[in-house]
Amino acid sequence: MIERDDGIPIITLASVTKRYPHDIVALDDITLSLEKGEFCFLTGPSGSGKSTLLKLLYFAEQPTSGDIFIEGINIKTIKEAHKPIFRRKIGVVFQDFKLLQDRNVFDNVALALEVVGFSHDQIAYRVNKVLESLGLGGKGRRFPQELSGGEQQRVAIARAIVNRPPIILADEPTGNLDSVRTMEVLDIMDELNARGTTILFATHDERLFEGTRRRVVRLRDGRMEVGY
Amino acid sequence: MIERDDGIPIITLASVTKRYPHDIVALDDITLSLEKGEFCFLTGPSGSGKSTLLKLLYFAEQPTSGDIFIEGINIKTIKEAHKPIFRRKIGVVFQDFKLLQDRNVFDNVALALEVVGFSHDQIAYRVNKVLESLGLGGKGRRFPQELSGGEQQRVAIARAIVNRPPIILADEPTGNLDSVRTMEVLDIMDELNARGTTILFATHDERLFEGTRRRVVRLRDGRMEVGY
Amino acid sequence: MNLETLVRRALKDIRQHMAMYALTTMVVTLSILIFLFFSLIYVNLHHFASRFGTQLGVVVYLKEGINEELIPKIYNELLAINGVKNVVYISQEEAFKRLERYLGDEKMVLEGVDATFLPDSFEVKVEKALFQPERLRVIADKIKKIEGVDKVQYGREWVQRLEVFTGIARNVVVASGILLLFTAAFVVSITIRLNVYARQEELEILRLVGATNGFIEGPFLMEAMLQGLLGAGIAIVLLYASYLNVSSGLLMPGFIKGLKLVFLPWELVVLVVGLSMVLCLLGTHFSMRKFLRS
Amino acid sequence: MNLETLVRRALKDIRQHMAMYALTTMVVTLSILIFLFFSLIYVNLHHFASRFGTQLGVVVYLKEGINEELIPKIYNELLAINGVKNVVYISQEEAFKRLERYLGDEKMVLEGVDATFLPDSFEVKVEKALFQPERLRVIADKIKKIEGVDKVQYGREWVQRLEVFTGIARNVVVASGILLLFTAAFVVSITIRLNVYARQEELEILRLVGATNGFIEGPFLMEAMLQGLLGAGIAIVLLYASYLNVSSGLLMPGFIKGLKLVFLPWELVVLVVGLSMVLCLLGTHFSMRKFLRS
Ligand SMILES: Nc1ncnc2c1ncn2[C@@H]1O[C@H](COP(=O)(O)OP(=O)(O)OP(=O)(O)O)[C@@H](O)[C@H]1O
Ligand SMILES: Nc1ncnc2c1ncn2[C@@H]1O[C@H](COP(=O)(O)OP(=O)(O)OP(=O)(O)O)[C@@H](O)[C@H]1O
Ligand SMILES: [Mg+2]
Ligand SMILES: [Mg+2]
Repeated sequence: MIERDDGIPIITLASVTKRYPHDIVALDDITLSLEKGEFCFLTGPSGSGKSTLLKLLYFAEQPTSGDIFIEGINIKTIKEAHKPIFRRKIGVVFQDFKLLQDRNVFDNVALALEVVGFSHDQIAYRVNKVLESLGLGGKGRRFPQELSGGEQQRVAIARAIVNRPPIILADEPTGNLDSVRTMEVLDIMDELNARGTTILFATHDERLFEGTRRRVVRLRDGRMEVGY
Repeated sequence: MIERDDGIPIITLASVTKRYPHDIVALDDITLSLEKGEFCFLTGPSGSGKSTLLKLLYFAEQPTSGDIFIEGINIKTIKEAHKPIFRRKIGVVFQDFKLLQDRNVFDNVALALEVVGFSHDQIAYRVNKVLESLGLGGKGRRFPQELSGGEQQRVAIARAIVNRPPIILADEPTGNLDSVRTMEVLDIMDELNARGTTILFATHDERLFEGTRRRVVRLRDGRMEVGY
Repeated sequence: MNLETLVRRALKDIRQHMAMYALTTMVVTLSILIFLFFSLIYVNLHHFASRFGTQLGVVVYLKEGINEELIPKIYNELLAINGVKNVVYISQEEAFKRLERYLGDEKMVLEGVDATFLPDSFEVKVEKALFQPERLRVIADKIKKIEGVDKVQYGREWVQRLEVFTGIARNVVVASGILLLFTAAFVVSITIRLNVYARQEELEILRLVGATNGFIEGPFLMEAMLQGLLGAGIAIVLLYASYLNVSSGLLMPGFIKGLKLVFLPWELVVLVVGLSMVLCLLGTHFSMRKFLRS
Repeated sequence: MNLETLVRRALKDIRQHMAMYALTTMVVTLSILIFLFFSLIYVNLHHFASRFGTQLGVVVYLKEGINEELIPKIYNELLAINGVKNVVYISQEEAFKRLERYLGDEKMVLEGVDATFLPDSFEVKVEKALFQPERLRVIADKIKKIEGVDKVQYGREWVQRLEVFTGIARNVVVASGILLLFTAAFVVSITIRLNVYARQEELEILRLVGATNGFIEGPFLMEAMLQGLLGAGIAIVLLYASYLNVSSGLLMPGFIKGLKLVFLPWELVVLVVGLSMVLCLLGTHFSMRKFLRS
């Protein structure tokens, strides 16, 4: 378990409950914190609330009750105008990829850098490097529709990590990948983690964390089952 | 291995090659046939051509060369107007689900029956039954956006099987499901297969077919690696 | 697929795309409203002009000292000419009175003058003279050949000016009518196309689950027809409401009160509703066609 | 984000949504074209009417046997009245000639009559009389008070009719102008909204990867401005081309040849281009706003 105790946790959920309309309880009184530099798996059966938890962290949904702190700041207090700044600190691999269908692979990945305001050259260099590392070299000019499911998923991963965010939230990022590619992705995540990136990795694939000694958070029907 | 030798194979690919624009070879000289009632796994690394093979079978793409026969009929000879009739014989679980975002779960599944012209009552009965069997009972009135990834995938499965087609093409249908749900889906497929449905199941998850003695077709870079 | 299912699917579809459908229908309504509004203005101008136009005519002076018995014969000959609407006999006395009326305060100039210095004459009213001033010329030429006719006056200069004016007016009206129709049709079809574009994924999915083109198109065409009907209907109702308002003088300044306005002929109304429906149908059909291939 | 990046992104975006962009721009073009076309017609009618309108005036009859020396004084007083454009003295001889001209072939009735039976008079031309016939009345009332003036004629009945007519015309023009502007604005904003609807997923994704509202809106607003410019520009070019065609008589029937047409004043052209850009900008901004929340 990698953990660096340099003060406040980077992510904290304090008795967070998320209820969707029609009384659907997706998360029920979750309390959880992630230290800076931690690599944590989030697992649980289909519909147990993994994605919902991540959505709360990247502001796609708001908790019904409870507080969420990112880098010690209560996200309720973040002004609308400052949310983009926070979002840039968080690389998200969405479960449904969320690629722009009318931009090619390169542009999709470059987006995360454009948003921050990187220069043209730097964008080209970084994007090509990350595409290469995910086995997508030479596919930069293709459009998402012209890729296989697994390739699209890797583009989504590339976009999440290209601007080296301090936090990565990965939602089922290997669901469409074969075992070799899955290991490659895990290796990349490990490497990023070694450089200090905090990673929250949602997956239903028990094999990914079976051997490791990393922390595993288990959800079932919106409740946390096991701590460490 | 379940196999009923009652004459012609239900699906045949004869030296099929699929080249996408810019000389991307997705399938290279594939020859393969499936007997009626067969349950065949299609596997291979990401980008090896699994989805492309299925797309050829449900007419979403056309082969660059070679012939494809469904129930002994060369699909090249099928008139545009008759393709829907053939499509109804084939239930497809799409890798990206392809659910209608503005229809609820019930309507999405009902679509496969409406298209054939089932009566109102029959649709209600069948749809509710299939949703129940996939653990989606009571979620019929939700919209796809209000479901978890795994739930959406199960809706896609439900739509593919609800009209009991003689052929099912499943493209990575368990990528977003936990192991319990995955086994449930496999059981359902087994049951359908036992009733005579021919199933072609594309997956990268080796565990699904590790124990079984079913046929496994392996692709790598568009070429078939191993026959039986 | 029976009609009931079709209608049910169409209505469901409309409910699910309420915003888009409402916006598109609004575009149809506005496009048609504009066209109808100008048609209404045109129809009313035409109506006024027709009434004013009947005052246009040819004055036929008879030879001095003409045989009284010839007059009814000439009268009948004039009436028989193609395009002549009515003929009025102006006696010498009547002509004298008119001159007096024209001179107004200066009529003392005529004191002691005998009415017979003016010739007998006919006033010949010509049909649609305002819209086809060249008719006056043709009719005047025919009248000249009648026995007993001395002189024919129809305001040559005035007719020429009128010709230019009606020519311009006709061209402007035709050009703007075409432009308006064309624009309305174009805007409606573009809007429908944008709408179909936005839903092309849906069409693709329907196709993949085995829907026939008819099944896919059915509700869309149904909606389009309803849209055409609604769009035109609302436009007509709006126009009629403002027509009533204006002609009852509620909204207009006092001096227009009592003015008789006409509404569009019902044939045009029916035609526009029909065209609107056909337009929406065709627009939808052709927008969808490319997504329904293969 | 600097301007260059913004422009690059906007252009790229346009290239990627060519079909949609072209269709939306076409709607803008047509909407504006319709408005401009009617403005052009209006401007030209106004232009003709202005020229014709200067013929409207008041006739001032002087008292019989008036002192000749008073005449220049009256002349100056008339000229000094607010709204009077010019004043012409009509001598008794001139008035007599006019009457002869009116009687035409019947002028023998005046034989032996002395020209002096007609009074001296002034013809007073009034500015913009056609558009504000009530001015004639006001001016006539003022003239009546001048010493030496016997009678003032300005065709009371005629002015009343003209008042009704110009009243209707003004109302029709204002109503159709407003309707056209409103429709154009509405259709354009609906089309833009349909466009934004179709791309809402894209906006959502941009937001999720940390784009600020400015970053997301930037290219859209840029495109909207360009769209407004292009739409209005094309409309103006098309209109100008047809204007040249018509005024050079190439396409028009012969009798209109030589007719002097005027184009829209450049202020209006600039205003329309500006409005079009603002409209597209605002339409885009407000359509996007709801997708940019949270
Ligand atoms: N927008 C929504 N409206 C209503 N209910 C929702 C919504 N999103 C998710 N849910 C429900 O909340 C529960 C948790 O969903 P969530 O997506 O977090 O599950 P998950 O753990 O990610 O599952 P999976 O592994 O299938 O992706 C599910 O029962 C789901 O149906
Ligand atoms: N429309 C397309 N245009 C161009 N290339 C394509 C297109 N669709 C797929 N490809 C390419 O064809 C190859 C095979 O793709 P396919 O989708 O069949 O792979 P797959 O086996 O389904 O992979 P995965 O497991 O990742 O879904 C890939 O290299 C992909 O990039
Ligand atoms: Mg999920
Ligand atoms: Mg695939």
